[in-house]
Amino acid sequence: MERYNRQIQLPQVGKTGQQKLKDAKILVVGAGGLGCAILPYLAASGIENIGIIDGDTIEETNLQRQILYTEKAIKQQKVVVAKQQLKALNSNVNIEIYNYYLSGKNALEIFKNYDIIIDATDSIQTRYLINDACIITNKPFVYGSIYRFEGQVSVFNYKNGPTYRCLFKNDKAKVTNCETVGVLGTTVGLIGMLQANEVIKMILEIGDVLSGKLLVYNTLNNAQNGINFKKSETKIIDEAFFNSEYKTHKIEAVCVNEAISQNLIFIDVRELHETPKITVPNGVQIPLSILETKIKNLNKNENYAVYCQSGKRSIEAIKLLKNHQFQNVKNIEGGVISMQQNINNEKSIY
Amino acid sequence: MERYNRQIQLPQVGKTGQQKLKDAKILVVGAGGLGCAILPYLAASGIENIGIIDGDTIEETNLQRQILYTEKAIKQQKVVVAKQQLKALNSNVNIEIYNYYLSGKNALEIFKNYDIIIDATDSIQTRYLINDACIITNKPFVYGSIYRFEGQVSVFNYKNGPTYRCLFKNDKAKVTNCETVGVLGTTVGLIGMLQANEVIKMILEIGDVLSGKLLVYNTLNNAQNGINFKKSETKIIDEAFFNSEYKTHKIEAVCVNEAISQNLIFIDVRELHETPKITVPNGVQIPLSILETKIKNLNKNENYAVYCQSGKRSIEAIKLLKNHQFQNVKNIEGGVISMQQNINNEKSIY
Amino acid sequence: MAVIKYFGAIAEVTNCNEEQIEVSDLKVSDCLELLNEKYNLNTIDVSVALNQNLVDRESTIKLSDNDEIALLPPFAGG
Amino acid sequence: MAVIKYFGAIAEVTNCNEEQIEVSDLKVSDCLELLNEKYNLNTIDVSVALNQNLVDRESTIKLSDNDEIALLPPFAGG
Repeated sequence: MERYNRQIQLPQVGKTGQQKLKDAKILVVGAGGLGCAILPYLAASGIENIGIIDGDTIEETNLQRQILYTEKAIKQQKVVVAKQQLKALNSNVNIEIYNYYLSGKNALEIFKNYDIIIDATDSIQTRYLINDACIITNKPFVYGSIYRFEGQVSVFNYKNGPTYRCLFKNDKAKVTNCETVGVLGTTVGLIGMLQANEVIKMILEIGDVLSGKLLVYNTLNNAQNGINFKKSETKIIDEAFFNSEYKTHKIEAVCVNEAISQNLIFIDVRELHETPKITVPNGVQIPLSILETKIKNLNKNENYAVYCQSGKRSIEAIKLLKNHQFQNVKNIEGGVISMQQNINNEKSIY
Repeated sequence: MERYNRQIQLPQVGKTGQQKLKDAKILVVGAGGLGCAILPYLAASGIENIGIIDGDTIEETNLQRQILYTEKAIKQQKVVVAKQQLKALNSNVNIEIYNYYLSGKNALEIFKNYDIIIDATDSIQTRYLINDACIITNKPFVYGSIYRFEGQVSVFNYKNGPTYRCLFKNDKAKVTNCETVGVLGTTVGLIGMLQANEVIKMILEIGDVLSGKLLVYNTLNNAQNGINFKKSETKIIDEAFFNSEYKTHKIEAVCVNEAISQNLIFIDVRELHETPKITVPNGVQIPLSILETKIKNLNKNENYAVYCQSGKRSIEAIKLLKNHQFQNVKNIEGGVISMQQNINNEKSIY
Repeated sequence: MAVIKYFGAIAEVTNCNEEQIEVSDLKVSDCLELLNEKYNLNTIDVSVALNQNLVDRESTIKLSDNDEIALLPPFAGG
Repeated sequence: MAVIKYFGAIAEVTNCNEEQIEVSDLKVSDCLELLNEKYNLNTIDVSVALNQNLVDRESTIKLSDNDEIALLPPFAGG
């Protein structure tokens, strides 16, 4: 415990508080910019049970803000490298890594093992998933998110308090969460610190937790705005809802950058004459008109992302593939039109 | 440059901004809690010229908040380890390390080589030194400081704006800057991020720099207060003042924890019967009454901290030592009485 | 006059962080309508706060001088 | 009534972050005197702000209702 003297000295911590930190079980969803800011401070503080879930690998363009990763770690799995780094900082910490993406299939099972869930993702869809899984498993959810020079922080579902759905009601909102929006490392770092601070406050049961309050920080002018909101969900979030929303075999949407980072194989189901041609890291073109005859050339166990011009024919193609027992086939919503807007420079596929 | 794509995309950065970051020369004074938060984000952003000055070595109790340091690095020089870690994050960055403490003797010479000076120290005396050296060398000075769960941030001397002396006029203020005050890593991390953000804003010439404005952040309730202040120095800070304040052979005060971390040899000049006895890592007792006869047993080139019961006899002893050409002898102000209050648990000398 | 604060992508559409508008006799919903017309914000999903408290977009609360309205889109990045 | 905000070590002496005090006819300097008497703050060096602007501790500005006074000590840690 001696290594924690500087915080144990605080009357708000003390030996009792240090024990609470030691016993706490915290899950960080996402090991990108926010995760890299939050994780070292959680580990350093003596939180001895940390889970990290992320299926991504480290790319050069991550290094501008994801400070847990070194140049040598490029191409390696984020969670693996993060664990190594954190163990070097504090060997007492048990780190459980989940080397895949959070989904409706795994969220409830994983969340059950933790006290607090931290959202360090960059996807609004995943945020609704985290929110709903937190409601069902009764866990507080520390939200942080960035738009350029601004950040939002809040704590949802804290002691049955308001949730993400009370703040942003429309879970079908068309937010450009795949669009590449630039960001500075310091902005991400600041929001990550505000999130980590909420985690520590909750564990120690000190201060005023940002429950029912959204903090918006503008790093360009240092303006901080606080917005209060009350519990006002219109939907009942229970396991039945969760299963129908996240587990049924409806067609799952994916955006082009997610598809690339998940190493999905792209299938272009447009006719051969259609333009523009799109260059993706790993793709084939099989027009919908001949897909059924060519289906034997495809591997049922591979993971695919299907696209057409606008997103309609791709849905037909996916139904066809699902009828042939393909398990993991996702739809690029909006087709080529949306891909052109959204392709992320970070992945450098041009 | 491709690694910086995610920030170059921001219209406020662009390729021009990235070039400004590349060319900027930033000095971080102190590689403790604030320094460890700030440095990785500066290096990650592509600031290719970073100086770090700190004479301290890594201790176990630092790890709770100084996230650049691993358990294996304990006992090593902070600046040396910080440089290794930052080079691993971004090998393009040139890192100049100064393996000693900032002082009146070296400040002006070092500051001349940089565009922006970051205060990441934990000493109010050093802050006046940084402030005055910044005025003379015409550099902006990014201030950050912590008291338990609160932090202050400001930018001084920016384009001839207000300085630390305009905000805190009394440079002889008796602030307990040696007293061990507890702190959480996340509080230090947050203030460090706000400082790093100011640095980036200044380099890129974007946003509103915190010049003439003190930000006070309370991490327990997320209250942010801003205080405006104007240029109002009452002293003329020029080289003559600087020399008399920081370079002349007046008796320099040191507090017990600084003395320990600077590896000074303690000389107790009280009579042998006096109590309480104080245990220090490296010390001798030579009563003032016999000091002159024993002076030949001491090494003129060593660094000493002298103490007595209340701080008066130690001054006499230092005058005597200086007359015998001892160069580096400091006074423990307030003597044993202050030492008992101030001895820092972090150094674990009991 | 009321202050309208814009955040995130909304502030990029309006090209300012805040502005004053004349609100005499306006309901919250009317005010949003006005802003939608001025900036064509319709397509973006925003939450709305009146004097730091979240309100319904359809709220018929009448605005007064010195009220503060905030338009908050969800952020996605991380 | 005015709001007095306390920061850092001062807030530990007063044991609160802020409080309301009656200020009718008080000058800034008188108000500080009053607080010094109440809490024995004399020994600590503080800077003083009135409505978010730094003022002299000896300031003779008269306080009004709803004024906000802040007592700011320098912080040392890092």
